[in-house]
Amino acid sequence: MRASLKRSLVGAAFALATLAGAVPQAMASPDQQFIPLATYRVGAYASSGVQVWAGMIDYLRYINEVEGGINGVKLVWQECETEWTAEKGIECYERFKHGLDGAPVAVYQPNGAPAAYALSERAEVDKIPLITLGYGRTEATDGTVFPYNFPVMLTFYSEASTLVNYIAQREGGFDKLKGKKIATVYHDSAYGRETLGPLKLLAEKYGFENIQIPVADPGNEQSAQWRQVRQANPDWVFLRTWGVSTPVAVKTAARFGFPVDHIIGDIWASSSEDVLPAGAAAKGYLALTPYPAGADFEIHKRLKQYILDKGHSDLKDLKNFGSVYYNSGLVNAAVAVEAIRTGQAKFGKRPLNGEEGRWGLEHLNIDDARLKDMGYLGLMQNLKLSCRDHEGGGSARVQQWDGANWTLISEWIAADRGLLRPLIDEKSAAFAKEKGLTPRTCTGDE
Amino acid sequence: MTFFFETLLGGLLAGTMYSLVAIGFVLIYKASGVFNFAQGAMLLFAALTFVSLHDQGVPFALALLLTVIVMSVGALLIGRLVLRPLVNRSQITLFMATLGLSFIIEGLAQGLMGSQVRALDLGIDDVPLFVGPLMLSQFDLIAAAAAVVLVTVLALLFNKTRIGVSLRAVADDTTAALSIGINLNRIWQIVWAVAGIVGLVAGLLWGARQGVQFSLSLVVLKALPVLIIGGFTSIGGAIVGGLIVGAAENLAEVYIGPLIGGGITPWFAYVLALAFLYIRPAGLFGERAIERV
Amino acid sequence: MSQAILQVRDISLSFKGVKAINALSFEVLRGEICALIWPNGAGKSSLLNVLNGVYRFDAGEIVFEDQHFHRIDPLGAARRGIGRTFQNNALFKKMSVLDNILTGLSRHMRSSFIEQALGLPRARREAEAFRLRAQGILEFLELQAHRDVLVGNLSYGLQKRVELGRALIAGPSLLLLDEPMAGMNAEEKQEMARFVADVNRDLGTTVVLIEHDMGVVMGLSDHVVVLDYGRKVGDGTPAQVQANPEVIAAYLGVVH
Amino acid sequence: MSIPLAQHTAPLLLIQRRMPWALIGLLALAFIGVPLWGNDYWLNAILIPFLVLSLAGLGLNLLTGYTGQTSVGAAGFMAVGAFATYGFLLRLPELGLPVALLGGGVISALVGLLFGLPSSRIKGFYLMVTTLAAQFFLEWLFVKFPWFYNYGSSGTISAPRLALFGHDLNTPLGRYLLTLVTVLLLTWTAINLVRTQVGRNWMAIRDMDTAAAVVGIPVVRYKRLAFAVSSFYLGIAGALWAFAYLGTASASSFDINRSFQILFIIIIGGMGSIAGNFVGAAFISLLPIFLSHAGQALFGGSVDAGQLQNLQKIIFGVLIIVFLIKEPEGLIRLLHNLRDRVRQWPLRF
Repeated sequence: MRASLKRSLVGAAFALATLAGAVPQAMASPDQQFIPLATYRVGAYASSGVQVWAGMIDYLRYINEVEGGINGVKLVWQECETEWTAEKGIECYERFKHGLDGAPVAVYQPNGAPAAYALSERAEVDKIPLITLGYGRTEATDGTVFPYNFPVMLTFYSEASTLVNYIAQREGGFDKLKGKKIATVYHDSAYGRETLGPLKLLAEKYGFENIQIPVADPGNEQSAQWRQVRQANPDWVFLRTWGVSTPVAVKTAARFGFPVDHIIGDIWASSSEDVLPAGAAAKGYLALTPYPAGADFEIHKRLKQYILDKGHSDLKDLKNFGSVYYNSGLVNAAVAVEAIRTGQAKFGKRPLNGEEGRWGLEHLNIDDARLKDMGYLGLMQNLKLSCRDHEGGGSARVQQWDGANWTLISEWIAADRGLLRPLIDEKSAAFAKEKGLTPRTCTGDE
Repeated sequence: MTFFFETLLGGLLAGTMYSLVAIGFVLIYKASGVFNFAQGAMLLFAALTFVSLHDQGVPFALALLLTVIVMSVGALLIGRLVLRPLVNRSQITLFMATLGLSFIIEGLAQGLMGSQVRALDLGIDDVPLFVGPLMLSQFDLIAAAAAVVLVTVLALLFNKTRIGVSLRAVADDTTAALSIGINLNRIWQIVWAVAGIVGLVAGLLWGARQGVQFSLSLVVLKALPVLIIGGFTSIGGAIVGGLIVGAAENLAEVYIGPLIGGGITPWFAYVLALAFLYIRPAGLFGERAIERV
Repeated sequence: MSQAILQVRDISLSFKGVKAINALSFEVLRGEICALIWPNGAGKSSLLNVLNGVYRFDAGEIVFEDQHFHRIDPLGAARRGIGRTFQNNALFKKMSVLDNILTGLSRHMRSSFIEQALGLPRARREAEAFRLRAQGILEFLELQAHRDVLVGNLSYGLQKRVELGRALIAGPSLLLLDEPMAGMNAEEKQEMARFVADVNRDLGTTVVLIEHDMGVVMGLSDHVVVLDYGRKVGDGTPAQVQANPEVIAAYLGVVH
Repeated sequence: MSIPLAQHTAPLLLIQRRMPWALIGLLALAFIGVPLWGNDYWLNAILIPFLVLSLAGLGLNLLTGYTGQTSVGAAGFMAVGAFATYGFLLRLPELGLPVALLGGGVISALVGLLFGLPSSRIKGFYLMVTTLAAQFFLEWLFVKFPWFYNYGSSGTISAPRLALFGHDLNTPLGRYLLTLVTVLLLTWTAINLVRTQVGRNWMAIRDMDTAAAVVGIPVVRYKRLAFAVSSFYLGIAGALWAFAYLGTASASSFDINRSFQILFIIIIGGMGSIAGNFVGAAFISLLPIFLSHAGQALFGGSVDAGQLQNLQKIIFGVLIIVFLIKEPEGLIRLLHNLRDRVRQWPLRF
């Protein structure tokens, strides 16, 4: 038995030895563009991750196999497990940042809030742009202070605004919001607290009553919270939970007799995994999302024809084709690809480095025409980034759960970003001050 | 006032869900002096096994039976590979071993049965139920009933059967039990199996509420304060402790929470437990050992 | 100061209703070796545990160095100079002989933990002084050879001696020995008896010990107190006690 | 009365002083080798976290391995250190980095002392649960009150410019050296502590606290001291974890899993051993990286990374149990045996 110990010891030593020389086997070459995939396939969020990566990988395959790469530049990718933690995220980043066998990194997607925060300053030093879609620093919208952070499409601030705008739509105009009660049940964490500020502001502007009820992590017992909801008796509930706390919330809401079709889940509470465990109680549940579920967008037809039917899909379980998370993977991949494409327009049809990737992102402009070519119309919103604005978009669609599937019940609902921008500038200015940074000035062609 | 009583009752009922988890601990601690941190993992494993079988189309009863068998085999292995080699080691050592054990079980559970969220429908609809002005949860009532049944069964097992008798003997005085020829390993394996089954019951009820997934193993953290308050060695204590924690949590969240920003449930139970410790260092029902020098 | 270093007055102690000690009184004179013999009854060590505060007695009082106590705690007892060994060695198993003995000096420690952490002069000087003192004890008890051995690996007899050293190094004025010769062969017993005698003579330490081996007791001690079922039945010089009929009665049928 | 002094008062030494070549070699490697050959990956992703985890292990080991008080709240105290240091650097920048670090440690020590108070009445599991209470309460505290993270929207604190006497430490190498020096200093003091009376008193309490009281050790005071010192170390480790390693941190960087990770470091490395913490930390931080590299190398990413992680989890669990059963003194004991064997092999023939 001692021997087995000795063995494990030898194993560790062997680990040390091999570590230096352990070059992952993946044929990449300097004429290719490296797309690092920081993934999480285990841990609390694994169930969603597995589909996201499938979506990304399928789209990258599609670009390579059908479109012959981006303007002929083939993509090469490799996975690194982050377990959704900061430290593993850093390890992966450090492993990947210099590219793979000469294939450079143009954009990096940390895929996970902790890693995103941990990397935001390293990335600046290494001149590698970070794309955080639907998470990450909201204040990084201000590209003058955060030149290498891109919280594209929908920050939590914009999400809050879209929610209010949608409710106004349902109630029949902003004037109707006055005197209404909107309760936010949020996961008591950095993520959950992000919307406190904007909702306060919006409540003042539109005169609705803003009720905030925190749910402590992990949130598998919420009777206290929903008893409070029942007591306050709001008109709408904005559900900003995640992971297990979402199904528990939906079930508990039903138990306290709150109408589920007046609960609006946020982007991390908008997948089938979030509602399935709640069973019948979730029927009629609403959710905001920048990447709606559905398998009959144009891109899905193409993917089905060229990837799935050829058996090249990364999906283990094909019934997840078109799920929210799969589609989020598609959208994430598309943003990266389009950024590189834009960059190539300036720097030439070759693999780009981080600096060039950032230029591409800041000049990204995806309009309906482009979406149509990509086959993303309806699945992805218009996205126009600039030096000052690293979010772009700022819209979401609302989908409703019918017990088995999501059905889209709204068009793109735009956030009132002008209203919230001062809040963001305030935060970014504070950050700049704390760090002693001088924001760059945007000349229009960085 | 109705609201207060409603909160109180709701809390008490929610508390029984904690008790269910805590009972598993008490069983094992009584019999083998092991503070089994892996209880949460066992709970997850049991629920996952059941759901996986059920999803394969195995009928409910059969799936239940198969899961029970799986858990018993698991208990057998644990007894052989972990407990026997560690016999008469310090309690802390055993506790740490169960930490390792929980890693193994979680790894196995996710490796074998995947990490996606599984829905589990026991056919209990979780709708409001009005008793006069008070609104209660049908689900909680059933959970409470389950707890009661479970405890009665266990009580019978302990007091009426031979195993139960020898089990109590072991709990009271291990050496004496050995001297009258009780097979310790067998007792342990039985107890761990029973604990596994208790875990299954708890896992099913919790799973029905939140879906069967990794975070199911976290309910173990809810059970610790219950144990402190009730004492590690008393099933009755586990029940009472659960009720106290459930009620206190709910009242605190509703009445104290708003004053200090809410979301206080994860630590409030522990602080409550601390308060109890100061008053009764061995819990409400736990016996205290006199130190011999 | 009075002749008696220790006076026990009407001490009673009971566990869960069972009387272990019943209104017991006796005196120990400064500088003597006093043996407590205890043929029958539970909790032989209870009395010592009462004397140095491990157990709290129910009634009576203890007078030590002319101070009256109705309650003592182990730490306080140690600080006042009551040393103690245990029946079944209470050594620190995972520590070396030297370290075990050094722990006895804690109550003489003057340097703060910061000084020790940073290895400041005062701490180093103190450590050196402690080491010399320990060395003295090691030589006195002929333990140098085993200095760096983990006590867990020592023979029972040696462990007893280490425990004696640990109590001794603090320079106690009163030393309580709980069956110092239990489980030893004749030769080891003689050795231990010699050490106890030396301690008493060279260091002038008053010794109270519990022992069964009458031979040893009678040879070693100046004063014997006999208890039966927690009650005193004899008190006096070895000779007086041996002549005491009550004592003989208590010992009838008791094989030793 | 007087205790006889040693007749021949020859200066005697506790430990046979042999030139510790291995140690010297290691230090040379750490101070010269690494700066010369270490690349960003090694510094940022492996060496810095390894050093910080070793320090954290050291902190917990003083409490659990030396004093025998099991704690599963280690990460909570790391959080205190991190947020306190951040507070000092932010609000009293004139203090400078070293003082701020020290301050963070001291604050953490005070908090540790506070949660150590019950140790006077409570033992074993019951005490362990109080450390759990600390863990959850502190986590909640640092999420709930924005003052701690300067009202940032995301509840994360990020490292202010790390500078020492004007030297910018924001390069990987700078952060590495900062960590290395801090860890070495604290390790040195820890060695002093455990080798002197304080350490002996702690170990005495661990081995048998009733006897400890009887020989005149103020048990309660030393238990609390252990909590404070341990938290001091953990606090500084936390600050380094946040600023020298992650560069940013939030309460969730110090969750219960971190506490368990540190507990495992001391179990695997060796309870009641200083060097053990380094061995344990090396093992626990290298094994996963090795496994994922091996996975990549062997299957070129074709294997499901998830299964690899589950496998890793199982391996950890098994190792912990195997160590507890076969080598309660951990890897360090194995290394010692190995070394002794090497020392004597020439004699074998």
